[in-house]
Amino acid sequence: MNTISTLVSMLIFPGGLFLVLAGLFYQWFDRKLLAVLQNRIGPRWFQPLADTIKLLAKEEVIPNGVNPYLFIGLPLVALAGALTAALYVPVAGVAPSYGFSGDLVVVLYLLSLLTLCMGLAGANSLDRFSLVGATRTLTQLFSYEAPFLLALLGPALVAGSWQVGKITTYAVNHWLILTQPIGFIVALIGLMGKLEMPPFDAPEAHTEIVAGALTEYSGRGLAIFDLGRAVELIVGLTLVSSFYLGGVASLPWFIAKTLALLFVMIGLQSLLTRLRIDQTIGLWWRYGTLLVLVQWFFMAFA
Amino acid sequence: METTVTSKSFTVPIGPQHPALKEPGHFQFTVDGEVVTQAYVRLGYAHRGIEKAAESRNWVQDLYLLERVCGICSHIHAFAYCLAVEQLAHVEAPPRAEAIRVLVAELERIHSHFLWMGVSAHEAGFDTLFMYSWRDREKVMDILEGLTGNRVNYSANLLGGVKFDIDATQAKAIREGLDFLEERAGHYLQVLSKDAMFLQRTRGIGVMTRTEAEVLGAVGPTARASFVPRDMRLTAPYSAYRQFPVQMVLDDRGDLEARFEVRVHELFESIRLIREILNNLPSGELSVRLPRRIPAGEAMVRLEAPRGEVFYYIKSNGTDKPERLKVRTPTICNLNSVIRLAVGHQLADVPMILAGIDPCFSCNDRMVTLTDAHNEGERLMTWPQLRQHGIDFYKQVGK
Amino acid sequence: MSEQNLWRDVVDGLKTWARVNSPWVIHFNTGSCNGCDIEILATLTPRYDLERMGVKLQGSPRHADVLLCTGAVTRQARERLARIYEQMPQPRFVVAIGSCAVSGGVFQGCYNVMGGIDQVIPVDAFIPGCPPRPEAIIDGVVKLLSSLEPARKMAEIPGTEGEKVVA
Amino acid sequence: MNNEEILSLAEQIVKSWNWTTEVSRSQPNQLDVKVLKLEELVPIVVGLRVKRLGYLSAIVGLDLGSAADQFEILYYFCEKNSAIVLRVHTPRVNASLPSLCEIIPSAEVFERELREMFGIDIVGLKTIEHLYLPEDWPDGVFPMLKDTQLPALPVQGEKV
Repeated sequence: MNTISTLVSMLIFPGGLFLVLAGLFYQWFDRKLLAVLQNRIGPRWFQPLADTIKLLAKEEVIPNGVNPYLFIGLPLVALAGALTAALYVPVAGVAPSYGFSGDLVVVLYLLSLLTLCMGLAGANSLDRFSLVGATRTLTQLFSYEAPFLLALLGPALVAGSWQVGKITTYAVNHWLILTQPIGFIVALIGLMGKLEMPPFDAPEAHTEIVAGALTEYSGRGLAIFDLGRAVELIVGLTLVSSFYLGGVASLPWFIAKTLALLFVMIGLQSLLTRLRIDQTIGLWWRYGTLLVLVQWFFMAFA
Repeated sequence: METTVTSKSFTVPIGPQHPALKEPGHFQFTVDGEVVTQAYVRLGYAHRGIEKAAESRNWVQDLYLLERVCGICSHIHAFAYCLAVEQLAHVEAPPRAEAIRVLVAELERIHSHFLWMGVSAHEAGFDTLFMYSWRDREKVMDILEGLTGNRVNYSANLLGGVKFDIDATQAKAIREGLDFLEERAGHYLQVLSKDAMFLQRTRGIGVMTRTEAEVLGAVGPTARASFVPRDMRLTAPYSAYRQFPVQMVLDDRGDLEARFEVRVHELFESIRLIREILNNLPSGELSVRLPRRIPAGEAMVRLEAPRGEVFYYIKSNGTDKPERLKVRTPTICNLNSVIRLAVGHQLADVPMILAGIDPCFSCNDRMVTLTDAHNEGERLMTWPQLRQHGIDFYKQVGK
Repeated sequence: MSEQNLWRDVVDGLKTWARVNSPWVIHFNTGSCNGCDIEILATLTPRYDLERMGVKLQGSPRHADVLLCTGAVTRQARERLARIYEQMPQPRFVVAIGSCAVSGGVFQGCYNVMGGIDQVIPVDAFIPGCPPRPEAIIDGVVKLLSSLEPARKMAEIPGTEGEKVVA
Repeated sequence: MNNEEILSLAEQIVKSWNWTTEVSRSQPNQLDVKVLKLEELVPIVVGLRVKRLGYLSAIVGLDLGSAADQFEILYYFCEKNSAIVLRVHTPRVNASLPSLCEIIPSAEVFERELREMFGIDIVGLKTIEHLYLPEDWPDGVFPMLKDTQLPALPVQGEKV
């Protein structure tokens, strides 16, 4: 009996299908709100869905000078990484289906697996733009990874365990945003770095390197990469909001908190100019890490 | 043209195309270590052979041809052509026509500066400013459309005068539009001079001293940002600028930020000038007849386009077709000066310097060939790779 | 036999619906005077905003479905235009925007100008105008998309005559 | 200084060295200096630059037709509202001109265009690649000449 329920929970509800559709909805919310902030009308609600179906129906062009297996395999690995990361995170208010002590690190590793795959996809082709995009993606990965992890470890220290499930149960009754405000800010900006949102979108700078690491991808590969990023958006949002915004007890709470967090990020997104990649690195290593350590210092002694 | 990979140099030809308004161009820098030692520019993607075509069309057809040299400053080209032909035919356009011509020229300057502000913000990655400035630019386009019937290439000019008149209602619409634009320009001046994120990309980059600007032949806002007092509307006043003088906007810092601010201050200046023209628009008819055959002779006219001084030379041999027509657009001077300016500069600063002169075509693929002075190896880099190169450079320097 | 067609119809219907509702666009300037280019850009800005039709400006030909060409093809740009067209994956469309792209316009007969996009690559939609207003460009793109619908629906779409879509 | 002073100063410069030139005032504020000897062009330009009189606004090439068998090159030096025009004549057949690149760096682009469009050999011009014409442009064809036959446009099917 429970194999069917685990199958359903794995594939339908908090698992694959729900995640993908929710990811697409959040992407639509992101594009629509950004457009409204730039007082445009913005896309219709089904836009990401139509984009994905259209891309799946397009011809897949495999350029020469590219290792075909890697070219086809990487998007699948990326999507798989993002989906498995969702297993350990309380998506849609439901307790995480799996959990063991120390699975916070596993979640973060799986999320950066997606970014790694994009970097590899870029390096795999001879096109100049993807090479530059690949180097930028990886450089940015190394720059925001440490402060983001430290910022998430703050609540873990307070909750006394590295298991996402335990941290969220602890976080439900005390809002860690109040006790660790600096940690929250670094986590928020780290999430924007991980999702390559505008101030940190040098890896796929529209006007400079055309489409960054994914310049050579078309059709299915591009669609799967986009789905992976959509799922990453959901997982990242739930992670930060369940740690700092007092846990995600139920579905309505989950939707409310993640959308609120997304709203703040979109606001920041529309205000800031794209940072050059060296400025982003400077920002992270100089200020990001420092701020988190200051936060820990207060936590340890306050 | 396939990809050739050799040990020393690799050449990858990449098609010039670009999502935003761009036109292909090609720069070539010789690098010694990190400092640019030699530079030259290769154009030609948009060369349509206009000067040759002008010789096979009669005077009136040439007017329509020359309005399409550049889509953004089409009025200035027609204005310069008409002045040169009128000079040849020893005819003066009536004062009302000249005032209307100057009015449309200033409206076009506002249109061009708003457009440039959006495009350079888009290039720097600040899309909200791009959307906002292009939304406000629609107001200027409405005014121009109300006046001339077309948003771009408004062909207001006629050999010997202007095609339309400005009545009270149009004047009122222009005034309202200008109030809105003035308020928005003030807001953008704040953004360009206060926004820390934007200043990181403009302050202290691409500094051109006054002597450099003069020697390198920079024109327009680029020169005026380095305190070179060259503004054809003032130094060589033409048509109605004699009755409606302009204050020149000068800045002595000479860096990118100065070039940005000079252009925004010019917006205010243009708005003030348009209001002044509207208040005392001379009366009189709109155009004067010109003979079909222009008497033989040669004429040279220099006007102030939004990007700088445009130079027109026309030689006629008494027939109904010009014998020779030479157009020198401001962008080639600015490009020329910026290329020379790049020599001695860090390679890492070159991308922003080029974006700062508001080239009439801002090159998009900007393929850059680096020939290493020492071991004669040649590296062909694309624009993004050049930017990446700059980044790696700054990392080592630890700036 | 019948339900196999039904299944194929559903999938085809879905594919066409997706293609009509998310046309990704790439812009290439083959030597235009920038008049048409700024009008294309104006369609993406707040007042006209093509994003509500699902149109997104893409940088790489691999990601794009519709190639917006402006300008009478100069000799220098001819070969690059052909290469970009080849780089685009199938179901691709070409829209020639502006009189120069449609027929060479004012520069017809100049020595360095091929005169018209269809001299180099097959064109699906022509949008005349110098420059065409943003509304005309939007109208052209919408008509091009609606021409994707299966033939029988074509008749109901006003203003489309015959095979070439003329806005 | 106003136009009159500028033009008279220019005239004085041109006359101070006994260069073989003919000076005339064809237009209200324009000084025409007809340079008869080719090698005197560069010294005159240096003379103007030393006095910082006018910047090189443009170089105009004129094909006076196969009858006159002459090219006329106009160098426009403009200062405020006046212009000093150096006129140089060269024969049409293997015409050559001294380059002003060393004195005026920005002249390079104008001279490249002159060389490309008229086929005048500019001595001392460092970069000789095409500025405006496409790479596949046949050599020896100079578009701006009056009697040139322009190459046929590549046919559509022709492979790139």
